[in-house]
Amino acid sequence: MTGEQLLLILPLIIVTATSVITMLMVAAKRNHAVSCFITAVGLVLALLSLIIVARHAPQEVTPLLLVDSFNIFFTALILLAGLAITLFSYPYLCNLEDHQDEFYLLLSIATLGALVMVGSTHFITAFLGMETLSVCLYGMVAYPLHRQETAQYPMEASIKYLVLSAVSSGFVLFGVALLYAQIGTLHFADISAGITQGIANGPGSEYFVVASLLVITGFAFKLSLVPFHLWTPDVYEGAPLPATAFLATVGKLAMAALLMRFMSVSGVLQSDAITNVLSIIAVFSILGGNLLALLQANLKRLLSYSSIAHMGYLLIALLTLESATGAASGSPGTSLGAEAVSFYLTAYVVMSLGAFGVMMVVSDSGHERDHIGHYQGLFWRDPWLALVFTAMLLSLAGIPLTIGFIGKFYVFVAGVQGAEWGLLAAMVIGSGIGLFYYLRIVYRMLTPLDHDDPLPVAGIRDVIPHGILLVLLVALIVPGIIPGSLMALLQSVVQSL
Amino acid sequence: MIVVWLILILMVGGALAWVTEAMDSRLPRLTALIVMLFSLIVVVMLCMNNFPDPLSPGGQWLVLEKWSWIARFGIYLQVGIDGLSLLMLLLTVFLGLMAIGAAWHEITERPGFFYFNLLWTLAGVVGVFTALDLFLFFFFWEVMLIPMYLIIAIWGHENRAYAAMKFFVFTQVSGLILLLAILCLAYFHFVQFGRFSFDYFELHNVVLEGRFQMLVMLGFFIGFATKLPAFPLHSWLPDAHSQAPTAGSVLLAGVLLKTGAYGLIRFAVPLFPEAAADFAPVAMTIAVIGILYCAKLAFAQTDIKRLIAYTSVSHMGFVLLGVYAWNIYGLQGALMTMLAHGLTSSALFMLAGGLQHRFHTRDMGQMSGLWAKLPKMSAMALFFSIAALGMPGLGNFIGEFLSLLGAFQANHVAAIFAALGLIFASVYSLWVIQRVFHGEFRVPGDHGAGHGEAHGATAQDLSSSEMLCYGAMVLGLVWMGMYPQTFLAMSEPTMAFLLESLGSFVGSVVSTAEVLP
Amino acid sequence: MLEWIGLLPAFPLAGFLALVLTRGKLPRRIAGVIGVGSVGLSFALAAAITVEFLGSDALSHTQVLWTWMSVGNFTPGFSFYLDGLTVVMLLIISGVGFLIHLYSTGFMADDPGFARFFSYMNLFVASMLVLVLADNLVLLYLGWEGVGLCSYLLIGFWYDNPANGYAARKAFVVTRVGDTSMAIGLFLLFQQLGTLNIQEILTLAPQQWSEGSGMVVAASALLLGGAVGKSAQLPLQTWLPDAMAGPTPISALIHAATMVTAGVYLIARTHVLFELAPSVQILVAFVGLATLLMAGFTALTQRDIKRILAYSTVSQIGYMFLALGVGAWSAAIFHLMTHAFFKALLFLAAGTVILSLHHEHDIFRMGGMRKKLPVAFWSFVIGSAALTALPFTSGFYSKDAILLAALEQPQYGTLLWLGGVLGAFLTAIYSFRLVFVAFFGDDHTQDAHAHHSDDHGHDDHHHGPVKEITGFVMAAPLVILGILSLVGGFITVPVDSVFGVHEEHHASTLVHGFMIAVPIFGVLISYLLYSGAPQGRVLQQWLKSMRESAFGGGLTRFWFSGWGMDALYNLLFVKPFVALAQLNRKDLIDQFYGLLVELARISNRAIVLTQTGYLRWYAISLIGGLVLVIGIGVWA
Amino acid sequence: MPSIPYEHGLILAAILFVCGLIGVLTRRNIVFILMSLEIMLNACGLAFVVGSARWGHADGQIMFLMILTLAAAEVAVGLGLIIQMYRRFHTVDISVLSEMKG
Repeated sequence: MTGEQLLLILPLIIVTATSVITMLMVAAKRNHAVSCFITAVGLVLALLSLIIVARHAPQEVTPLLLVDSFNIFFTALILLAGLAITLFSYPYLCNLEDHQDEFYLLLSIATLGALVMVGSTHFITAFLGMETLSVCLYGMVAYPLHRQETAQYPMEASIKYLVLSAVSSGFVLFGVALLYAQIGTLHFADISAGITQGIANGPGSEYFVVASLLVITGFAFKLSLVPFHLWTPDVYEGAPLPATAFLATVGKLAMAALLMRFMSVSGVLQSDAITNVLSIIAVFSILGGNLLALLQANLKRLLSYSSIAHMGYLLIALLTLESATGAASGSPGTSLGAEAVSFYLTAYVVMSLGAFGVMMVVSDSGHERDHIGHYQGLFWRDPWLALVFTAMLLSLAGIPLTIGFIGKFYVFVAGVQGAEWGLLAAMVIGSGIGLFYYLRIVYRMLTPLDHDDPLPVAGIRDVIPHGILLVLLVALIVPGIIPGSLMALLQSVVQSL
Repeated sequence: MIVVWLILILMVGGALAWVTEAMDSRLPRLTALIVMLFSLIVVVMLCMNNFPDPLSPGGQWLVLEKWSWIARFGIYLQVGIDGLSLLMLLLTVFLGLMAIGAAWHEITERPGFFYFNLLWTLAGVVGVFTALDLFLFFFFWEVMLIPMYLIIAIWGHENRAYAAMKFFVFTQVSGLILLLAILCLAYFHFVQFGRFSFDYFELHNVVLEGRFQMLVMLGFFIGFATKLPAFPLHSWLPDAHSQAPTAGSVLLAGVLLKTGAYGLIRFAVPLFPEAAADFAPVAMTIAVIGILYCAKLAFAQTDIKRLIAYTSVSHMGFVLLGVYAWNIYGLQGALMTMLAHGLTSSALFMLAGGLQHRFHTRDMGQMSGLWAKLPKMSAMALFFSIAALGMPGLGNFIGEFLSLLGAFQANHVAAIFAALGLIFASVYSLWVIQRVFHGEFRVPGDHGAGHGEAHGATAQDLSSSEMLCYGAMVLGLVWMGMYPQTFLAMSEPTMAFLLESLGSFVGSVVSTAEVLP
Repeated sequence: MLEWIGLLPAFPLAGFLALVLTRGKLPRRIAGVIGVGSVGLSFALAAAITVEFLGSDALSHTQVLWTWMSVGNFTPGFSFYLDGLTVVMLLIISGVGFLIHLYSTGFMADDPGFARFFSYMNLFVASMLVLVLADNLVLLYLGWEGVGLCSYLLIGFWYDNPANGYAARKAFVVTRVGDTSMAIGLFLLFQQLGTLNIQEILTLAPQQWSEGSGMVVAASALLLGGAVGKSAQLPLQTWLPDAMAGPTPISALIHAATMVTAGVYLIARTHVLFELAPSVQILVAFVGLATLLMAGFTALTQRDIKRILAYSTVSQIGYMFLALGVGAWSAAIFHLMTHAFFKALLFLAAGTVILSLHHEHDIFRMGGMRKKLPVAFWSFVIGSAALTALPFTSGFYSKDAILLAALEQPQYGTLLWLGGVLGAFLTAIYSFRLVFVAFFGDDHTQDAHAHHSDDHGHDDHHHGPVKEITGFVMAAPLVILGILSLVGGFITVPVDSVFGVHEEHHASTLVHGFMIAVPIFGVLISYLLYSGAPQGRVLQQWLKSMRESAFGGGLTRFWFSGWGMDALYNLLFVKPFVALAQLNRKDLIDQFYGLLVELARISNRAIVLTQTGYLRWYAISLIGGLVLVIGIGVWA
Repeated sequence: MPSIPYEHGLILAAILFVCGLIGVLTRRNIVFILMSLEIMLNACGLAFVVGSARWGHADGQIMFLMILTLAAAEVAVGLGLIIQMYRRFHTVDISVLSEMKG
């Protein structure tokens, strides 16, 4: 590990340092504001360090980690998301009698796990990152709330998440073990040679197909795709809002990035069996996710179902990866699939952060406003928040002028290129159904409220959360109207895949 | 730059209207009025210096600008105005003014936000009529949707949530199908020419083979037919109209329906000549069914706005008929029907809105014999119903006659059945006059059949501002009826370009050249 | 002077606009002056133009005002065409129109909608003039629909009575059926000949089509459909009797003199097409014959004074169609002119009778009026005489010409002639039945007040002695029309140049004698039957017994209801349409989309059940999902 | 001693893995569920060790060490949650945890 390689993993070091300092600070003297400040500063420093890292760019730091433009972009995205959630959770946790500092500790370690996942090209680091993220999430999900009737929700959600997540980790491990037993290496790149050779030659291929499916099932669980989605609504609803936000954005983002790298490098998409399975999963995710959300009144559950649908859309783009690497790289058409995935991921993170952000600003640990009734007449009570929330919802529904539309457009183009007509038809139907429940919320915000339901004072006045909402709104509208620059950035990011 | 200026004026105007609401509740409608008058002047100036003499049509493209937007996919901010889109702009701006006139007294709570939505819808529509880049076209196609949804959802009547949702979902899903079709076209341009492109002119030379071209064309057709609305996809219109506020109905009927027809003429048929040729008989059958079925439905309605909505579907059936006849008569007929129908249906909706504003009900069963108490309104209602049934000397007749003439050349049977629509049109139009304006005077609310003074006395006749709007529309219709050449000359070059770009392939057109000795 | 043709329709149009824009605020006198004056001016101009046109040896004159449309090679212009036929029609329309306008200033004196009435009348005259002057079929169609609109407005003029509104709508819809068939004819003509200019059609048609070819038969049949609709011939004649719901002057102007003859004018104008399609021409003749007989029999049984005249109009137009059918074009136009005179006279006289008897319509509730209503009585006598074509009256010369021409028709000559004579006999009976019942015999006005006046509200029931309400404005038109009905026979219609053939009929004196005898014999029968004279008692008993008998009663009811045509149409078209409309009030397609939404809602409820909340169930789904995935992966 | 063919090792690991799975499904007591999770993870560890034995590199064994540490971490957090659950519900039966549904 030369000095230069150390420089490359600077963000990881800084984030680890922040978590250690937070621990020491907590041990010395608990202060909510200070721990939040330290975490925020640490994340910002990590972000800045990316500039240094970017200069040395594509270089492999030990066979386990690869620091390339793909890694840098997603690291930046994760750090930004983490930063936003940290700043949102400060007003949220303000009036919690219990210890607040541990939350930031868990958050920084979870971010660390995510960073490791994004950079990994080897199963050991991938697995390490996944488990660090999961274990920290168990903690964050279980973070105690003090509202009487829902006090036991976080604990219930966390236990469910723990057991199921452990089972899915077991699947991944066993799959990898089977692959390792047959191919002898755990490195993504080398595995691709083994898999393509294994899948290709007739009889023996079932073994490889089963092993790969085991791994993919584990990943599908984390991305809450249909047959494995049952945990998502309960965990989203049970967990406190910052934890849900973190799970929805960073949790999904890191997992998707890892899946993308694994798929494009390992060439697992060559086999028709796996692409068929993934197509079926995608169709069911889109239809299932949208249908589940249709009449849902609890916004957190509704957003969880909609995230299932969005992961379904993402899967469509993922399926076109294979056709990307197949053709000669360099011409604009080839890297379309990868671009579509990364653009859609960025859009999804921005939209989810925005939606959860508004909910966090409006509620606090004592009283969570997650029922649709709480948002009635929001347009006339607080136009700014209503505008942001409507923009986020319309973007989730895929209406133009928003990044969501361009994301959906990208997936459409990828789908057309991969000629997946069935999936595109499902996407059109899914979006059609999706309109119902997004618009129901917007309409509910438009109908004036007869009795007065004052919004919490604490959260509103703080400038920071509103500042972040403004940033998110700009991040939603500007790429929606002028997506050129973001597209160019992603094109360079994806080249290195 | 004129197009960009027009769209910017409308958008900034909208924002201004919303802001000035805080100062004084009467300011928003004034700003909206000024903005609309200014844009009307701009469009009229554009008409004047491009078409000085109606008899000698000039070159086709008046304005053609192109700026790069999303280089990755070869998407450009390409806008252009030619005769057809200029006429549509004229109609849009004129009806925008009428909508403001209609909303003058009706919209009282949150006027600022209302005029914001109104002007942004118009901006979206202006964009639709001028965009020549298919992605930009789709972009504006969706942009005009959200403010319209808000107008129906916030200021609508009792069942507005359902109607607004239905309107939004119908248009959005068909829009997605349209997007899919556009993308197929763009992708095949990439396959055949090496780079993505959404440019209207470049996409002309994309060659799709038989069955696939039909599918992509169907995608376009469904997208535009939902907005037209054509027969099977029309069921959102009556709900949207009966629940929308008057100004919303004026915009919806007068302008938004035309975007569907404009899309058909500009994109759906020229881009897929062979597929359109095979599809023409089916489209004309749909048009005929639309005309007759919706005329029958109109006759059965008691809600006045639903009745007018069904009549709009029936009239737009003529447009579809004219477009898919695909000869000069059919196209010009479709254009004239669009213009005339815009005025007629907006006026009828304003009248229906006026009645609802005065008697708080849309049910025709409860009111009759209004001629005695409201002579001016009844006279106007009579005039516009007669225009609606296609009385020669007014705009609708020219449109319907030319469409049928063109349709007859292409497909005899369809034209004959469509001509039956003329009879049904007279049946339901006069039935409305009979039901509401003739017979003894009875007003909703008073239960005795006699001369209910309770409600009737308070209902005052048309105010001067309303008379101004109706008067303008009467003049417009008479002008279109008596001297349509001004409008036909404007659209002549566009239609000629569209026709010779793929020849009038449809039907057995007896080219009259060799008949004459 | 010829270049001022454009002003002809402009004057009444200006009158219409003036009256509409002032919205009835003008005092009655000024409104009357404008209304009548505008038609008077156009009459004067028409007269001047006629003098100049007949003076100059020019055959025709075309005056282009502006290009209406120019789309491809469909370029109809707003342009007028003047020739012999147009001149005749011009004079009839503006002349008779002026007289009727004058009369109606008196008739409508106390009506609140005075200005509105005259605005509609002026619009009517303007559209009729445009119809007649049009040089291309599209402009003709404009006039055609314009008059249809005005007839709707005027029939439903007293709008507060829904029955009038229904009659007006019925008239408009039935004529609209005819108009649609005519429109389809226009499309066919344009598609085949590439132009709709009448003169070009007349020159192109013979070159393009051989005699009796499919296209020309179709085109002429469609035009015939339009003519039948507008001129209330079989099968579209049910609307004219109900159109009597409007004020009487409009019955005179629209439903006697001008509008109903538009169909005749159209066929006359496009006579070349009909000559090229002999089968259709014969059809025209037989339509005419059937209508004149059917209307004749129906008129026999009518009680309402205006309905009798309405059915007589239908019958007389049947004669004109008969003339057109046998190719006697100028005879048809001649009869059209004379008919305009005496039928307008009869209707106006009927108007005076109705007004004087406080809106009494039933002739059997009148009787003995010849002393009390002298002007009306003498007008009726002259009118009926002309109607039954008694010798030396105008009707005699015109109907005589038609019957002679019908006789010379090669195939069906005799049949047509016999039908025509029978018709003349029927005409004689019913027209003088009206005169004898209404003006002779004893006075029934004071009988029990069972009389149903279906007229508009204000029928003041003062029973003072009957005093004829007729000032100068009402009497003068009657006198002039009376003179014209008598002298009209000697006016020669300058249409030979238009139709190119000068018909000369010469038949044996026996035939002439027979044709003169038939009407006189009819009048005699009518006198015996209806005037209550003692000599006719035998016949009156026979008639009374006939009416009571089952067969006779049924026959009279059948004839009274216009041969059951109204009921038939109601059954065939109106009822099914209304039933069909009510059947599917909630749009079927709408329900289909509702179904889709319901489907989504049900599937939502079903899927949400999988979210049971139990950890074990989630673990089962996880492992079950894995097994499923591997199953698909390995086997599928 | 003759080397055991690695397929047998894998089959053993598979059997162990399936036992763990069944344990998770059937058990009502949360503690036993955690134990079966342990069994599953150890089964994967076994498979890795068999793999490394076959190929002769140390990757498998290092992976096994990783799995051990991870399992420990999970169990620690799991037990913490179980204590809190017991303090609230005075039972360790997982059917208590089913408030959130629909």
